[in-house]
Amino acid sequence: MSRFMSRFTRNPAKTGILNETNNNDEVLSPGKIIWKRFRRNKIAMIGSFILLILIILAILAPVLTPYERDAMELQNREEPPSSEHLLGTDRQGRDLLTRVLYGGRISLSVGLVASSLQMVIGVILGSLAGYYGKWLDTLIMRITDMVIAFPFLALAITAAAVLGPSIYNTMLIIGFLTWTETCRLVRGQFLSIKQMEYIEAAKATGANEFRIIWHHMLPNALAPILISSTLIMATAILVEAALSYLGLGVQAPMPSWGNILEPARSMIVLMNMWWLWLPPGFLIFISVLSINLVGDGLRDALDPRLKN
Amino acid sequence: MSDLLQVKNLYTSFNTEDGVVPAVNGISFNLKHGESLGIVGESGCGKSVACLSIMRLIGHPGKVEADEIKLDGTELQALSEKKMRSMRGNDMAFIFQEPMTSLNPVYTIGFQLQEAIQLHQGLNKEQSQHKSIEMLEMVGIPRAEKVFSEYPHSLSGGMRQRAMIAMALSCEPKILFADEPTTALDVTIQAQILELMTDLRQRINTSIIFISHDLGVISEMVDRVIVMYCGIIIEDTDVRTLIKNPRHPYTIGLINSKPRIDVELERLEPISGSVPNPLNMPSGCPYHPRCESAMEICREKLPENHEIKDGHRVCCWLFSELGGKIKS
Amino acid sequence: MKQYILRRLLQMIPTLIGTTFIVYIIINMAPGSPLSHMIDPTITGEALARREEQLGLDRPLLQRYGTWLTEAAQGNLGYSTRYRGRLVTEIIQSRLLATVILTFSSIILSFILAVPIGVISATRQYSTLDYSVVVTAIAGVSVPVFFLGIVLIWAFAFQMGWFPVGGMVSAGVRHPTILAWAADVGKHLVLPLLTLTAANTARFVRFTRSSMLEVIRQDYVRTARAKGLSERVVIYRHALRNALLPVVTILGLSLPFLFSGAIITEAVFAWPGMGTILIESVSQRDYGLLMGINVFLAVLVILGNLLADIFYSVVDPRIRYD
Amino acid sequence: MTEPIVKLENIKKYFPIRGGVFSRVVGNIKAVDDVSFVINKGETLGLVGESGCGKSTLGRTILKLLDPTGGRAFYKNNDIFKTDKQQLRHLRRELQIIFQDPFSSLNPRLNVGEIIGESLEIHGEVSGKEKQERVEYMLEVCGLAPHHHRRYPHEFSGGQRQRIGIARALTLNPDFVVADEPISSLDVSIQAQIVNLMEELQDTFGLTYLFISHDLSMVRHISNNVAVMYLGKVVEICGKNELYQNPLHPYTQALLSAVPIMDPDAKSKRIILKGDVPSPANPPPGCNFNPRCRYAEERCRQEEPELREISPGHQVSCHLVEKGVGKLD
Repeated sequence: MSRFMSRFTRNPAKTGILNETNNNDEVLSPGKIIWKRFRRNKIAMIGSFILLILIILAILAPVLTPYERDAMELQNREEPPSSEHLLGTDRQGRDLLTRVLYGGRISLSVGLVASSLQMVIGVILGSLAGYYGKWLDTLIMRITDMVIAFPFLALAITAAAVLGPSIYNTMLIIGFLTWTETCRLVRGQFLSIKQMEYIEAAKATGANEFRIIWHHMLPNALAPILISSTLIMATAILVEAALSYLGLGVQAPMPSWGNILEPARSMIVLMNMWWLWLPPGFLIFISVLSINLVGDGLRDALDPRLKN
Repeated sequence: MSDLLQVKNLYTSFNTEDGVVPAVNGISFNLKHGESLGIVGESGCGKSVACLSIMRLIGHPGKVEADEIKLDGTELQALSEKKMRSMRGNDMAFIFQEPMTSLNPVYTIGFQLQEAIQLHQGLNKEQSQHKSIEMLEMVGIPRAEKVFSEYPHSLSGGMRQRAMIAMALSCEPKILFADEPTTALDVTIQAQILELMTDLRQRINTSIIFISHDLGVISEMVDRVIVMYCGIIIEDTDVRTLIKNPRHPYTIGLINSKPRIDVELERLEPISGSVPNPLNMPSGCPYHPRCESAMEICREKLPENHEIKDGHRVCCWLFSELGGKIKS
Repeated sequence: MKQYILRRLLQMIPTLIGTTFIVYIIINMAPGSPLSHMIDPTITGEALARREEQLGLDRPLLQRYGTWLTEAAQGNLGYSTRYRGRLVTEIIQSRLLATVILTFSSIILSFILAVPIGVISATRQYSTLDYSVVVTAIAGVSVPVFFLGIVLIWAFAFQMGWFPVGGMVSAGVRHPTILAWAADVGKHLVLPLLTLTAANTARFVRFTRSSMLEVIRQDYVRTARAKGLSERVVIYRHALRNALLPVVTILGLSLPFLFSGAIITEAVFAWPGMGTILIESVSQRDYGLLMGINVFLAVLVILGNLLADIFYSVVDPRIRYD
Repeated sequence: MTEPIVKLENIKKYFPIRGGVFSRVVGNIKAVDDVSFVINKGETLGLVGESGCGKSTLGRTILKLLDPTGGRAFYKNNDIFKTDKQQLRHLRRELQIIFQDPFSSLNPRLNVGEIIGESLEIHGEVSGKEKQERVEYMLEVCGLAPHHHRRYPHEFSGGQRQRIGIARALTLNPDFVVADEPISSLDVSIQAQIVNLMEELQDTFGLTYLFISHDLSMVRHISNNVAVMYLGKVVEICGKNELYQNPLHPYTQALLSAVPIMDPDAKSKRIILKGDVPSPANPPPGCNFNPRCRYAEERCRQEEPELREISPGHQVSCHLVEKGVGKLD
């Protein structure tokens, strides 16, 4: 014990406290509370469950499918579903179930990579703008305004056409077009967290900027960033599907849910071969829906204002 | 004087995700014609909720139950929603704590005043405008005619609270609930509003229920006081007795923990501990964990009301024969 | 107020320049010369270079952008390479009406549908009705627009035969009167409108509902109830007006999404609007037209945001910009 | 035995107002305008005033949590405003602050141990087990259970959170603490607990407080000297008994008379001030208080009064003090 400590002699009990509200020793960290609230949300739990299944199916695609991804059986083209090909075959005689499962890998990873990319850009720019303010803020916000003004899909289509359609370009295009929301969000979070007294307290104890940003501001802004990135991931999957459907996204033979659907642009396929477009379309819908449900559930779990 | 308002065994609870929160736990009181009654207590003691329950302004997920809520002999609980609406703002009016957020930002002061006047008094546009401006003048708003067509954001907090008072009094209610009307205001503005309210009280015949956590404000504004703690009334008496001769340990603690501007105190005597979590109420008397005179029975049973003197009720085992017996 | 509008207009200029510049760079990243798709492939290298010089294509990018910008400021968005040098503005103009019909009718229809649904859902939070609205709305924003489109075509054009498969008017039919023309367009409009409106309505319902939830917790709503106003007046007069203010802003901000939906819908239904020419010009490598369409849409987005802001400042008395 | 520890000379803090088409600076909000006073070692200076008078801004400015616009602030012999980053970091051990809002003043993502121990980590004082001991000791000193260091802020009540905030401020054993409205968001019965705790800690650790509050009764209880602020300026400063028994500035008089007294028999002679506090962006010419002052003369509307010593240790900024304003009635 230092000398400093021994100076305190009086018993503080007189001041009185310690009638505890939570007597068990369980420590309720903020993360635990969010999880507890999230778990109560049935719809969000169903969403997480479906999402989990889709992810497992995508991961296990090589194990689950008896066919090679790109193997063509030219004698078995455009076959309707049968016991051999549960979802039939496409115009090149490839097994559709196989392609749909592999397509899930591609579509989900495009969503994940693109939304991670936008998150990195958005968080860096947003925190710089929010923390330092002044001219840097003005500059970043002007850039954000410009990107927000992009006619989103038109530019994505144009860029894909110009840069050449491929899975990587699709990820890059979506990532570079969607970071503005995260940037604004992080900036707003930083601006409001900056007003919190605990930031002043950290300054008053002599914490440097790095410590304030990393230790105090980012962890408090993290939850909303994650929510918005989840929701942006859903958007990214939709955009990938749309680009690929138009032939401007992921390129065959690599399958993605969007490009499996591409043949449905032909009226003959649309009219006569439902197995070519219905399953991948449905899977896009289900996966985006489940991600959105999870994101929505997270938002409710994090915003106690909306619950009473 | 006869009773204007009779409340018997009022219970209000809120169903939350974490469990049922009992906000008001069986309170009974009366208000006489022309009387002003103060309700004192710390935040969360249920004083506002009690008044909102009487006005039937508790929304989802709240639940109100009572044996009796009578205004001028009418059982309010038996009234249809439509009938109740016709009494709200007309027979019963409410002034809220936050003048900055209690007025609708997108409508003018005049519009919001006229609304109630037209609804309840059947006046036409011109008459109600005339009446509104009259009301604004009455509450001491300068340039009332100009303020009439202004939006709330252009007024200061004090002025907005005056406008709220004008709105509440515009239909000459029988009873006025003032829920901490000066808490959000600075002390010099609070003085203005309190003076205005005292002045108005002498001019119009309205009974007032004045909610506050500040015993200083209460002792200036009311005749009789109810002290609430954790949703129950623990003491009920006239203001003079309450301050000069409080009996419940909580009331005594409350008075002793407040420094005074007119007297120098060597040391403050705070109440130890803090208000219990409403989801995890202690058994027996809710005050017993903080009470220095707590006895065995206080842990077990909620005390009954004891009228220790004419019109002085205390809810504490210290004043009951049963409690006394066990103590000895 | 005037000052505010002036400031916003001035702020718009750098945004416009920046946006168009980035679009310009992207389009100029295209491999090969823009001329190579336009001109006879047998042309000699020398002749091509001369032609490029004529058009100023040998100058540095920034300079060319400068020239483009000067032209654009005067209302000339360049020339289409595919349509034998027709003005881009002319082509856009010829397709604008179709897009406007589709987009605006969808915005208006979805707004009319979404506001009451959002309000009712918010006022009955936690009811079964509210839950179904929430889940349906999330489902609505989760359906890929093109997939919904093809499902509708399959069901109502092929299976039922109720509506035409695509286009805006029946091919080869001459309409004797405007009314007949409108009726024909209307029949073609149903499916694309339904497709686009489903997505838009779902978005608007979510905005309205969350905005409404925020507002009905405000103190002034309680004040309105304490005055004895009926629930209808409380909700529709006192709450809704406040709740719609942020919705308008979000509406301005979500213009890019609205256009995106329209582009896809047009592509699916072969609706002869700007989305269709956009996709055509991609496959034709008509960079002049692509540039023009992108810039045109960007200007619309920026103007939309500006209008939303100005509208907000007019409607919300709290905002005084001077 | 009155040794000055903090000395303020002409402190100014202006916030620019931007406007016009190009967002130019078109004016200043003079939140703190030319404030000077001295705080003695081991004493408490109460700083009172209504919201917007600049008292919190002053508290933050002298700790250099806000960039000062002008003036000098000395801690012992160090000019706080002139320190570089390194020196300032060193000074931060001696100068601390307790905040108003027990909710926003604690980082919700950190547990109590991390909150209280952070300063030890930053200054590299102690670590590991020793740090842990120090944290537990501080918790105990502030009336909390030592094993609470693993819990998160949301598990505590307002009063308990305020104790955590106090523990954090005192971990480095500072000399001077700015207490910025430390009790105003607490319930009455808890306010007294916190004030008692602060008094005990002052005795134990020899602390000097700048106690900022709008609660005039509590300031009377805890302070040795009291300064009254109005629109960015100190209008009166003196020993507490002198101030409460013999207020000389018309504003102080009105302020004191406005406080409701908990005594149904006391018929207060209340001075009701006219109107609202003017905007600090556009203060009236002459004496700031003149539009609301019932004694205001021509001179008050033109000439700004200086803070003058009227009697030993009693400074007032009013042209009319000698006329004995306020004692007329």
